[in-house]
Amino acid sequence: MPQERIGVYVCHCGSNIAGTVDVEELTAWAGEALRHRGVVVARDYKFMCSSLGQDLIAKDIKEDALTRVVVAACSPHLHEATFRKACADAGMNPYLCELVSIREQVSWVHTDKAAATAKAKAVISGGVERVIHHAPLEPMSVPINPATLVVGGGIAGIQAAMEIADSGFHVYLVEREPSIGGHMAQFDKTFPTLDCAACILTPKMVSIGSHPHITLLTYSEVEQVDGYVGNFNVTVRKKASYVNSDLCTGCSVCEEKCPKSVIDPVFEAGLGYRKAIYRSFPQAVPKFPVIDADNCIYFDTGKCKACEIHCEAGAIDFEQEDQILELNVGNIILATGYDLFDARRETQYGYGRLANVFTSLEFERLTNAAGPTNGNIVLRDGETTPKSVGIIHCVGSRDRKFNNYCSVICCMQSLKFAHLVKERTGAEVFNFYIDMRTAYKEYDEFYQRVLSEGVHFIRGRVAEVTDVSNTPEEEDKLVIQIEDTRIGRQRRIPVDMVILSAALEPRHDSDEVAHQFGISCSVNGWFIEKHPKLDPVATMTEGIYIAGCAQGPKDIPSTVTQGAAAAARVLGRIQQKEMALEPIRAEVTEALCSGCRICNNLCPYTAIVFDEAKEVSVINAALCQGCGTCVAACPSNAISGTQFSNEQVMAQLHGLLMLNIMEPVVS
Amino acid sequence: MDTSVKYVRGPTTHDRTFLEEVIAQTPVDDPRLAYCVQCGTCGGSCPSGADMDYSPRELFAMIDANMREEVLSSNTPWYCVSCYYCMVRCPQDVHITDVMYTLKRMAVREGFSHESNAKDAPDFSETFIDFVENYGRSFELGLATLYHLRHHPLNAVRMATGMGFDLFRKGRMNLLPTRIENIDQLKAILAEAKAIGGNGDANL
Amino acid sequence: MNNEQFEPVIIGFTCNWCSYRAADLAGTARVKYPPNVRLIRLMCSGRIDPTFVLQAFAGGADGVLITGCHPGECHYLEQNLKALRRTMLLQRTVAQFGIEPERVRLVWASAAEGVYLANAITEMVEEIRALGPLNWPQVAALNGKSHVLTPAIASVVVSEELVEAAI
Amino acid sequence: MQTYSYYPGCALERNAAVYHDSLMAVAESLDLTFTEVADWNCCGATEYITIDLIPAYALVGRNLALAAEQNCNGRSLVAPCSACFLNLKKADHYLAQSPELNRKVNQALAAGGLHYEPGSVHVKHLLEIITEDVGFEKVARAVKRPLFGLKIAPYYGCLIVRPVFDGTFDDAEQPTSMDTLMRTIGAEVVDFPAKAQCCGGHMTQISEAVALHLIHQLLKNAVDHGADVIAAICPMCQLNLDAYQDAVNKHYGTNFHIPILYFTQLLGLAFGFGEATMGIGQELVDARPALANIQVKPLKPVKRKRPSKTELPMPPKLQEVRSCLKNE
Amino acid sequence: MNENGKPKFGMYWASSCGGCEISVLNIGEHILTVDEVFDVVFWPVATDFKYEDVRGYPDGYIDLCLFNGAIRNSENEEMAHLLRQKSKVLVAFGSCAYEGCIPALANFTSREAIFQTVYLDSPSVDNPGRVIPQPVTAVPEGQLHIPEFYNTVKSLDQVVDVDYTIPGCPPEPHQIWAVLQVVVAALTQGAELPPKGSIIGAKETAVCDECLHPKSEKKIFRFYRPYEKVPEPGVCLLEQGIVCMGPATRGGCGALCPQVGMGCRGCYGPLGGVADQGARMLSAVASVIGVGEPEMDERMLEREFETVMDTLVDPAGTFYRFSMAHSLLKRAKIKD
Repeated sequence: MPQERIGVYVCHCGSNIAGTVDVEELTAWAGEALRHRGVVVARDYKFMCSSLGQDLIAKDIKEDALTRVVVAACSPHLHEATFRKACADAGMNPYLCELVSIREQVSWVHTDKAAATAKAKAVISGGVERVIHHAPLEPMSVPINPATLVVGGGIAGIQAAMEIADSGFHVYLVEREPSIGGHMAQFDKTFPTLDCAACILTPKMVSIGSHPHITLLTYSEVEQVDGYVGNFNVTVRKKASYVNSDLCTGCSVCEEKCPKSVIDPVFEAGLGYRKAIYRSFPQAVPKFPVIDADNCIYFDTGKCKACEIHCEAGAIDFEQEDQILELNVGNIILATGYDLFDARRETQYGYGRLANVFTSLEFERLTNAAGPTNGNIVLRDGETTPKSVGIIHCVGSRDRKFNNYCSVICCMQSLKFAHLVKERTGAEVFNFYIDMRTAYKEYDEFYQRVLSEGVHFIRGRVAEVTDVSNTPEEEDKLVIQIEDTRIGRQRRIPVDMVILSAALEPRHDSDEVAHQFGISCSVNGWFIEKHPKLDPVATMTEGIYIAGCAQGPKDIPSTVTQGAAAAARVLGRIQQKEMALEPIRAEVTEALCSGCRICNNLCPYTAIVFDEAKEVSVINAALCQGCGTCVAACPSNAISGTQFSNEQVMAQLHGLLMLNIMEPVVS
Repeated sequence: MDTSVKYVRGPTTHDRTFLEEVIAQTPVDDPRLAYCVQCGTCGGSCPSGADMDYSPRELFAMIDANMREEVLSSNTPWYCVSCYYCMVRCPQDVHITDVMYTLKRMAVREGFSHESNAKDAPDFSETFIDFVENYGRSFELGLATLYHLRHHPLNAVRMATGMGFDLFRKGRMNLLPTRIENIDQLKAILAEAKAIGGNGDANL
Repeated sequence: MNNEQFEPVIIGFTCNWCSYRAADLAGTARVKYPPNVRLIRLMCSGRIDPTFVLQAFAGGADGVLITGCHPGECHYLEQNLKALRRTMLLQRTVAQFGIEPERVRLVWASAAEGVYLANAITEMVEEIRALGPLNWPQVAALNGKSHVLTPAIASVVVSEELVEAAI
Repeated sequence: MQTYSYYPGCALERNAAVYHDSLMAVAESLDLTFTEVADWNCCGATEYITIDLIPAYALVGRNLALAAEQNCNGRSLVAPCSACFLNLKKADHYLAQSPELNRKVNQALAAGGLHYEPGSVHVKHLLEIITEDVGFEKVARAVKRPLFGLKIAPYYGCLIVRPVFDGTFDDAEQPTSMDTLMRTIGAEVVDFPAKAQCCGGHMTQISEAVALHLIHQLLKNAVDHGADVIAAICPMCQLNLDAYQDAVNKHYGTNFHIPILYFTQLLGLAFGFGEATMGIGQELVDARPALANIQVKPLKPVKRKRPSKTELPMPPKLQEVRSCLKNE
Repeated sequence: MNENGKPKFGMYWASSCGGCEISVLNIGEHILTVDEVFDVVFWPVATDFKYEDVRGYPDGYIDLCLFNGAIRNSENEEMAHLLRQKSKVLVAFGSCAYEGCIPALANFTSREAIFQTVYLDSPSVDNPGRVIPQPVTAVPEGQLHIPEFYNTVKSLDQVVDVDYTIPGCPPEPHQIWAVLQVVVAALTQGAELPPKGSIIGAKETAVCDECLHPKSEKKIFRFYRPYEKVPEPGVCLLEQGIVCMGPATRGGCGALCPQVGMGCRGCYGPLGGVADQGARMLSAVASVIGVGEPEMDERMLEREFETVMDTLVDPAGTFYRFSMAHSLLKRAKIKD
């Protein structure tokens, strides 16, 4: 094999690398010590990723007839694409370029300059050995199906769906509940401007329902996702609603006539009732009700049918069954939202035991004019207006026992509650907070406003809410016991009502959903974005985007922003019409395959099939995801993995260790 | 201490040696004291918090500020009733009760334990362990009598005639302590333990 | 051998989706760990071939760290379990070669666990440091030509020159 | 028949002898065998740890080592006193967590020819064994004379529910296991929100005012909710609430006369043992007038007042949904 | 010395059992052809030539030399160098010369331990003077020399340059004959020899290719040693949990062992491009262990795997039965 002509390029990354690694020495060493391995050029430059740095490489490729390029800079996850493109532009196959990390894995994690430089040498040596065994590859090109799936019909999903559909591309919007609207539809007022949530949300919901480019699939759940970017196959289960939507007029007579009333744990947050046939709320989109078979008298006893009897349109269909729909889409946006922390788990706050302890979501319903009390702020008896109200921040947030993150919205939400209580009842209001976090446009101004309204702010985390009374004035009250950290004293503050600003948590099934769509969850359970700062709506999986609280707690403006951002990313993909896929695949060399079938059940994508006629195993390149498990398992070396071949890894290993003999690790 | 200084002299260095010492002398590798966010859950939860001169939260801030003398002469650790409310509620999982034990041991060792208004508490503990070390079992009557005779002679009389007498009458008090059989083994273990611990505590 | 602290060389295999990103994250967060580990990126821990591990030892590494996504979180669904099985069987096998199984360590680290991975690396470096050098090229070169047997069973004496020649 | 190693603790030797006697009787009715750890020593209560660390853990370590040594077939160790229970459990837990502490404590134990491997003894409280290992069904079968009509305030105190080490068997703030147990033997269980609050512990000796405040709060809360009897599970709690009731009355001008019985005494009565056998009468506040409230038939259930039209629903109790919650 | 003009043939027996020599004779009447075509100039097992004779040959005198046996002692090594010097084509013949074979299992232990067992501890030994072989012994008459026993067994190619390799323990007679025909054709008709370094007398695919048992997807729930199970006829042995090295072993033998219900032991060595036969097989076998689900708790997973792996006794000895000397690690590390 004729020796390759290799160029080695060492990036200073300003002082990010050069501060810890002796880049000049490194470069000189690469040029000298690795010359016998084919290194003909070794250069260092302040910022290799800059256009000047890239030009340097391009020039050498052309003038020095380089056949391989090794760039020692940051993580391949950051700039592999940049340098591959630079090489491609200079006429070299991009896969003959190898980016090795001496920033994330050397300069940023080590302090000793000599040791870091020695390690950087090993890393470059590994890269040089590896790149010798690289082969030119051509990316696979896949067409992008212009249709998009949006999962979740809250404000994030609504925004994303609207943006895409308005651009003329089709959207399937899948929602688990009978109506879209999400948590926002449950709120009364939104901070800091106090606009009415329904007034700004309902028009959007209506346009979703009537949009020619949107197929709205409510009361539906995604069951299975196959395929890859550009060509996903999604199986959706549309649950039986027992109401024929072609006939139903949405008159709601069935709801009035239904004799079975049950607590509504979802939309009314358990604070109100709905019927066994119901719409989540009067402005629901779509307008058709669903029958909750678990609570329906007819499904239980075989008698009743009140809804059917009173339905003039004849839309009730007790025989309806779940429908399985197959959708083909090119991209997917996950906007599955959040669950509210179960405040019963913080036993010391008494939720679930003490009647007049409410969660934030319950309180939203309490203040909502369309809620169970028509917007009257009253105690659990439904009648008494509280004279004093305590609002507790950080319930289930910033607490290692539950969620160690800040839920972002609770401070502002609690301020909103304080304002509403004050405005509507005139009660004494106490806010108990660890830190007041009002960082966003107009937020601190709102805090100032609430301060001016005479609300008490006590800095401290509430120790307990108790009905154990010590004094006559505590009798029949809820006593909030706290260290008022401003004075370093314990205080016991009797109130009539307590509101718990409960944490935002990942959906209880976020792990399963992530797994289903092939993305990852953080330790806390939020979907992980591709880059926390620079790519907050994409994921590690091509074609899957995330928006809203599914990615982390956030307020409405940020949620809408993300919905729109995800839509923009998808629209960009659709406009490309096709996209290139990394050619990282496994292949069987049939002449070497003995048909032992060790590999056959190792592939989770069933890309490996056995050709009975030839008695060899065959890999379907379209299904293969390139993990390399079969390559490692093939006992006869009949499976090779492009870009991660045995030769490449063994050579890199050799390169990494070669230096050992030359220079020991410096402590 | 210079009592004329009315304000707490702000820590002039960022030295956290006291904090590190407290952490090192508390069992389990990290009692998480450095993670305190001053939320006050501990102070609010404390059943005897109203009578403490500093709340546990304040004490932790003082430890961080290297206010060794003030911390060790505080009554706060001695008023800890070991109810563990603070520990189960602490959002940062600080091992508060264990830290209180550590502060008590440091106070005893460094001679601060009689500075606070809980000055009898260490003696009660010491009387208690005297019996344990010599008999292997604790001994209520002896403990009560000895402790009260030493510190509250009047109480001793009240004990003997009042509730103590009632308990005795009901057969709920022994006249003599029980001694375990292998007291020598226990003594050997405790002697070795003390030797390992050095001057009271070993760094953990 | 000088009497400086022994600095082991550890080869780390990382999964492209989790542990390599965890290593990136450790870098981004400037978490420090000893420079003794050199990482190789694979697409998945399921790509780990015991051959790589043995080659690392044969090439002079003192330890091999294999990292992947946590069970149930594999980017390729369950290929990390194959890595676990191979590693466990490999540990049993290398033990028969007189190599401490601790020299092959499997660590699960998600993309979010930069600090955790850095700690695992630090811990492993210390553990291997305590185990001492493996020095396989020298072990493999021991073919007995170099030393004279005494009537009692001779202990193995290795001449420096011979070892160097062998390497 | 289940067998446990048994660590009585100093209090059960005398002051709380009735606890020992009654629990032994109850154990027999429930097919439990308790084998006392031979030559156990004091656990150090909360005192030794305030003076010296390694000896305090070595003191508990000796008990664990003895239990492990004598516990040939891996039985659990039962401690009826909450303080003993916690000291044993905590020592085992911390020794496992801190290799340094473990090394030092075992070095000390070696001086007495002993060794303890953390994790080898599984420490359980008596209440845990009866509610979890035995189970309410078996308890119900052993009932011969249900305590119908007797209004009990189940008092848990601190150390059985706090601190929370992995696998604490009941809620740290509002435990319910003893409530269910008392209902199982036919008693009425009154609402007792203070059920896990502190009895003051040794504060009676250090600052009586603090202790009396806490005892008063507990007695008042139980009496306010109509309890006839407070059921205790710890000798210290029993002693404080019983022996200092007089002092509370004097200090606060109250007139509490609420007897404090060990829960095993109440179980024993329901299992058909006589009052004398159960040591009734050894408490300072006489329980016999309260016990006279026991009826032959269950009380008529108090009709829950019809919810008014306007009343808003309550969330379901946590226990009912516990199984479907994350991290439970 | 080229008296009869016939090409010169040599064969040597280093550290091995002699099976290779028998296998050559097992080519049957073709042995007459060998005699006809070649002039045998060195073959200690069959003809009476001395080392001194070989030393006397000019370099490259022997046209074809089959070297069987591993390098166990200094005599083996000396002869390897000598025959390399005197031969045009040197063939590593059989598994011992190729990859160490059974003798190289000694690399799991040390010379000291071997001597201890053989000369001192073995129950049948009567060695009151505790004498252990010494390469040099001083006697009144001078010094006596015997070959030095090495600590590590090596393959032929680890001491000298080897032209071809014929694998097998022993190489199958039909393969030997096939190779000889190629050589004869090259020598007599000027046909081309395979490229240097080739493995000849074997196939490019694994034993499974020749094995007649039908194969399906594999999931192993426990392993069986040969005596633990009567194999079900007509079913792939590995699928039955019987460790069969077939998938990781070069074919050419005709899959003799699996066909009679005995798992392939791997004597034909690794396939092309495989650096370490044992590691390959280990990887393959571990991959198809059937227990464990991703949802399981990690401890639980490990326990499940361990239960299965406990039934795979002596993995190193199983996977490296023939290839120890040629493996990546070459030998075991012996603790002082």
